[in-house]
Amino acid sequence: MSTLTQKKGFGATLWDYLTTVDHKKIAKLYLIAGGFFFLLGGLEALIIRIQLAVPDNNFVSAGFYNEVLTMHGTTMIFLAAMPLLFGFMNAIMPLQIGARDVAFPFVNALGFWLFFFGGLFLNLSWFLGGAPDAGWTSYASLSLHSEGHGIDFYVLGLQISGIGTLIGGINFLVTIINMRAPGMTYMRMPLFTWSTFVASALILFAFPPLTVGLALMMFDRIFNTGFFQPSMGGNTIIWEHLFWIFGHPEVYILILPAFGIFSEIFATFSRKRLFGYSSMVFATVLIGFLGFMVWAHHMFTTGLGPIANAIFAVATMAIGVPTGIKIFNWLLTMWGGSIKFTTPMLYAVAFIPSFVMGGVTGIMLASAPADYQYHDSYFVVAHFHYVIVGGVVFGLLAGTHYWWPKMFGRMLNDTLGKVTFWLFLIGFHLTFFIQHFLGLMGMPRRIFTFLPGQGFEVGNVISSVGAAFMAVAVLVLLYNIVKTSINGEVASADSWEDGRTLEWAIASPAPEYNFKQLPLVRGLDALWVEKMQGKKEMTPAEPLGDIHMPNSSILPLTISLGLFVAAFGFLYHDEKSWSLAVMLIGGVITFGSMFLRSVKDDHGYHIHKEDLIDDNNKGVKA
Amino acid sequence: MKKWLPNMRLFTLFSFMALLLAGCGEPYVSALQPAGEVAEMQYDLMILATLIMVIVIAVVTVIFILVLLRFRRKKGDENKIPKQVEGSHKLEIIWTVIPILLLLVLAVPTVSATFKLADVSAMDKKDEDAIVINVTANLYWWEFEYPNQEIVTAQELIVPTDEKVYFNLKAADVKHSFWIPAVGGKMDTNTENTNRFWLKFDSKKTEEAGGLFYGKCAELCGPSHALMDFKVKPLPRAEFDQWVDKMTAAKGQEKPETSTDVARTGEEIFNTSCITCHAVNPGEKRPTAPNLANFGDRSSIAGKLEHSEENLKAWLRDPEEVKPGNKMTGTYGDLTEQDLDALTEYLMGLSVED
Amino acid sequence: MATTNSNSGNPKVDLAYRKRKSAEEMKFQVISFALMIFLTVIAFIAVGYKEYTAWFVVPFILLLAVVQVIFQLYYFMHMNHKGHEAPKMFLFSGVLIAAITVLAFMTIIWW
Amino acid sequence: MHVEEKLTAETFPAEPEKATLEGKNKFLGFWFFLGGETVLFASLFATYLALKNNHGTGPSSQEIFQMPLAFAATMLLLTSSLTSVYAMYHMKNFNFKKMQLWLGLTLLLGAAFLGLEIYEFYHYVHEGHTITSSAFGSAFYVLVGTHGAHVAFGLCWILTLMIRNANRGLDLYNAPKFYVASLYWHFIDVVWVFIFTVVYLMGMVG
Ligand code: HEA
Ligand code: HEA
Ligand code: HEC
Ligand code: CUA
Ligand SMILES: [Cu+2]
Repeated sequence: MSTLTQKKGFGATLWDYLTTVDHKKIAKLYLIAGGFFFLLGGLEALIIRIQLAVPDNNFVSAGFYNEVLTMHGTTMIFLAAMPLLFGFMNAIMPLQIGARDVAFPFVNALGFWLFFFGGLFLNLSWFLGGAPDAGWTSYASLSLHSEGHGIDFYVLGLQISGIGTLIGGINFLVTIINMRAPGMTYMRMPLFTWSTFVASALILFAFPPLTVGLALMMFDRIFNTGFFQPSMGGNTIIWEHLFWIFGHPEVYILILPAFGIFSEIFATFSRKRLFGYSSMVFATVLIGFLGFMVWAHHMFTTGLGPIANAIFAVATMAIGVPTGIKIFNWLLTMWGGSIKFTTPMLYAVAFIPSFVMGGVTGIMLASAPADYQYHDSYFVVAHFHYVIVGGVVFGLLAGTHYWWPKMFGRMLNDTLGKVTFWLFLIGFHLTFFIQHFLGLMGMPRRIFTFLPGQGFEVGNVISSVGAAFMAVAVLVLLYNIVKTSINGEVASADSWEDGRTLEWAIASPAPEYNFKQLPLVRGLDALWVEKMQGKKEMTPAEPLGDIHMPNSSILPLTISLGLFVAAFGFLYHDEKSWSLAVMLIGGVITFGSMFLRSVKDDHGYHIHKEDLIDDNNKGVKA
Repeated sequence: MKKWLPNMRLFTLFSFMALLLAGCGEPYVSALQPAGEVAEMQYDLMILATLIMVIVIAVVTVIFILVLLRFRRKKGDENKIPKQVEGSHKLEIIWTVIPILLLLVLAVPTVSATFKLADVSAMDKKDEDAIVINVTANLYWWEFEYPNQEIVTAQELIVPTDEKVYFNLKAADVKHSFWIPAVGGKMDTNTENTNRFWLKFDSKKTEEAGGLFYGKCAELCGPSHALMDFKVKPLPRAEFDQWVDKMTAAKGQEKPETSTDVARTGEEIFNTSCITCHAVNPGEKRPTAPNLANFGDRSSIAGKLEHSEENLKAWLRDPEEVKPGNKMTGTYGDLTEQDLDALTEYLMGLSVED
Repeated sequence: MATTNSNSGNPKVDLAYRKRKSAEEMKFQVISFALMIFLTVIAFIAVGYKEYTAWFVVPFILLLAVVQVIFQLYYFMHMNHKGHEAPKMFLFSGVLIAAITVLAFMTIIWW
Repeated sequence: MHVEEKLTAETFPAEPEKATLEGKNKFLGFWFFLGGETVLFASLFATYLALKNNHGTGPSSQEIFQMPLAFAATMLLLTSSLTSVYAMYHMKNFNFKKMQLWLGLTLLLGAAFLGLEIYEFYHYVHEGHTITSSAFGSAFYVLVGTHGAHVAFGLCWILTLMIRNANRGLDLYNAPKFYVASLYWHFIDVVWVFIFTVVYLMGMVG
């Protein structure tokens, strides 16, 4: 262990995490918070499936169902999937490019706390008069009509966490452009880094429209403006456009990093370099680019007219081509390889048919006239759970098993991992395959119940049984985590023995400065290149020297906390006498913290050469 | 070269898929049992798309299975290092071009159908004969106005079969979406503009479905979104015209005839408690509540319950129980059991049929 | 590292050279400023002088705005200097998406 | 080399904003931020364009916009862009005093612009054109107001920088900060160019 992270008491550890600016610790924070929200979203999914298991059910009331449904979608997308991916990006991407940290460690921490407080705020709605209930899309007419404060929680909570995501994206972009180790050219970057790059670019351009949309909705709800009020000349379709200009890129923000994770896993466990690396990069960029041209495919039935529908239909179909390139490249990566079926590899392998199923139904949806039938039916629900669960969640589970040793220093149990995998896989297909047919048979989505005699009974009960399988799978995973952190196998640097990229060149878990000496990268799959030449570690690109480290700071937390507090003031602004005071207090906390940050110079500190040499004797290689 | 052979195979596969999917669901709600030109066009597109997708999935699956069978790491291979292949331009071109071609096959009929389904030019021609219906979606109930015939009904849409019926779609409060799965895809009812589209109801399929289709609201609109159903009754043109005549005739009457004393009591209660919201004259539009002029002829109550006296009483006793969040709950004071009996008798007698 | 940008070993000579270069550049900045003011005045006149139809004036003033913004970006914000490849790429991507958004809002929300 | 090192005109690098890794990161990150801001303002502009004719019972754009006011505001802001260029010119020449002077001028011009805008809003509200009077009113105030908020934030930012560094002079720690602040200021100007064109001028043309 490094001299700088000796055993500490609980209080000190907690303080350490609250103030950390280390990308590896922030990654763990993302993983914990995102994991918690995933369980919450999953619990909400279970409520949905219980309610819909039989016709005319009374497990939950209609109003409550809408809240659960809205929070399930919102939580899963904004507070579970994206943060979990951010966790892996934080933990792994700097290691993969041979960097000591991200470009803006302080901003990195700020991004996390903004997300966290935004998510917390959103979920407090459960206890403060009811959660948002207009669907995760929160279409304007319904959301302006919605009573209580649910929608206000949605608007303010997503605004806060959205800012966190945006600055996180900028941070990754700059890191990848400016902080690569010597020799790490763009075309030598691992695909996970590439997909982080493209996803971050999508975040940069997709979140501002959401920010604007949320702001307009906030103005309409809180200050009585007329953006979405037809009686004042407003137009609700503007919200739909702004939401989907954000919303469609958002789904690629989710899937591209998952693609990146799979690319790493396929190459590693096939012991083969990624087939068609440059076309993989090209396809990733192209998907990102096309992602901005297709948003109106969510609005085919809005009545935009045949010209718009036709253009967006064809543009949408085009995305199938680069995605197909990726699928075939993965297959050909395995072709001729030496495939080892570890738990992460099982997820990667199962991902291919599952995701292709979801992708091709996406292409079916893109056929506008047919979408008049599919739209807002369970066919769409089936489509997006196939791509999201079969793509993103599989990716997250694969990444969890794959990088767990690198992040926590212990292997997860492979047998338990495989139990989770099979239960989850079976449950997933059981739940969602049948939903295609339910949709085609006329079952609309977002319904809190259905009446008997329409032919929906069998399908729904099968679907609910499937969800139970997934729940058990998740419980087994939790058990696995608890069990192995007590007595799991300790991970070596190259935990899977077939590691190809730089993260496997340093100890598991990585020391806080990552690389004692920056590595010299001599080709794609930098570590593999060295291994093939019979070396065990990277060639350093610089002599051993002092390492500059950023200082910890509590300010990211307090800046975010201030916004969290101020949001309550906004929410109750014309209802409670204390609202103005609360707004001011929040503002003072936030701006005060920002002011402190800007007047107090922060030059970081250095780890001295002597201490690093010391480390060496204790067995840490870099 | 036998050019027809692939066509033949395609055709077989096509009909096989069609067979597989048809028979799914109930004929009165299922989009897989198309009962009109629009639904048929959409169904054909679905089948074509499914076919292409089955091909794609088949190709992927074949490669996938081959890979998994042939290239697993076997005992004794633990130290084998496979050849590190960079890629293959030839293969990459193949799997770029073939998907593009497949997508073109789907794109062309997609575009053509998009324009066909959007063709409502007959509405602008002020064609007297074309049936136009103004649909207004309200929180959990549907109003159907026939502007050319100047009659209004609610909850149960009555249309002629085997001809194009044109719709003007609008929402009164929040956005809803008008969907009759068996007859054609949906169209949103927006709050700020009127959307237009057409549907066609096939007479034979109507019969097979039992004379009645289910319509649904397909846009989340509040607690009772799930229950915002309506029914569609397609009639042959002659019968439809008769119905219109009866409705028109009923408009002339001062008020609907009432036959029994109980019904008359019901009428009185109705006129004190309900008339402020509900119209009973088929010529009158009220934004507040469904027109009840032909309530006795309907096949459902509030779009959801089966049409029976008990159910009507249940609805009047506590609408909230039936449709959470509906706009009638708590607007008309308490009703005694006698009141309910009277109202039921009266309402069931509201009919334009003989 | 401070002197990595120098060409000669003598920082004094270098400084003089750099100052001259900056002054040169400043001259361009002032010229572009004058042009920007000029374009602005033209735009205001085109609108104030009520003879032209909207079909002409709107595209015309939009064009003037675009030209003016290019001056801002390339001269005032130094996008003409090297080392701006990444900023350029991302700014133009942003502009592209911005253009699509505005275009869509002007064409497909017409009611 | 340490960022706090005292430098002289000779040792001061040609591109002080990019001489350190922190500076390079800041420079690039800020440009990306501006890329995002572009899309943000585009969304607001698009909304405005979709709603600008829906003024309902309130006044329309032709009825209320004041050209002389818009012209004066434009001149002020354009000029402030030039003064901030001068400030950066002096920064590169390691002339801290002059840089502060020109930045101060920039602040004055910016404050005058903001004053005009506040006056303008005040005037409109009296004419019955408010943020709640119609969709046009909402879109107008939120678009122009967001720009105004950017100006106000820019003023505070530059002022803080000037005060914080008044006694310290230029070094490689604060040079990138001054540089990105001036980028921000130019960007505000870029947005304004489109506001006066799309909102005011096109609003007069109709
Ligand atoms: C991770 C998330 C994710 C991903 C990756 C995708 C991917 C795609 N999606 Fe999906 N989508 C969602 C998440 C996602 N979607 C969500 C959440 C919604 C609903 C939102 C809501 O309303 O709540 C939605 C809704 C949605 C709709 C709107 C439906 C409606 O509401 O009416 C449409 C319509 O076009 C669509 C299309 C597509 C397409 C064409 C792709 C393509 O990218 C798929 C491309 C992949 C393939 C095609 C498979 C691999 C390719 C090959 C093997 C090559 C050969 C293939 C062919 C020749 C076809 N999606
Ligand atoms: C990342 C995105 C994501 C993910 C992972 C999921 C995962 C799941 N989703 Fe969801 N879903 C959405 C995004 C997602 N969903 C969105 C965007 C919508 C649309 C919302 C809208 O219309 O507005 C939606 C809607 C939606 C519906 C449609 C509801 C309706 O239209 O009325 C259904 C119905 O079956 C459903 C089911 C499920 C199920 C069974 C899972 C399962 O895969 C979940 C598996 C996980 C678990 C089962 C967790 C296990 C939990 C425990 C074991 C409890 C432990 C608890 C604690 C300790 C707190 N989802
Ligand atoms: C606020 C106005 C209001 C009043 C007063 C009112 N209703 Fe209603 N009524 C409604 C609305 C709105 C609906 C549609 C509810 C839905 O389906 O969501 C409705 C639906 C109905 C229906 C079902 C209609 C159908 O076509 O299936 C009946 C029957 C009915 N009301 C009878 C009555 C009677 C009898 C009274 C008086 C005792 C009454 N209503 C008073 C508003 C009102
Ligand atoms: Cu009306 Cu859903
Ligand atoms: Cu999409």
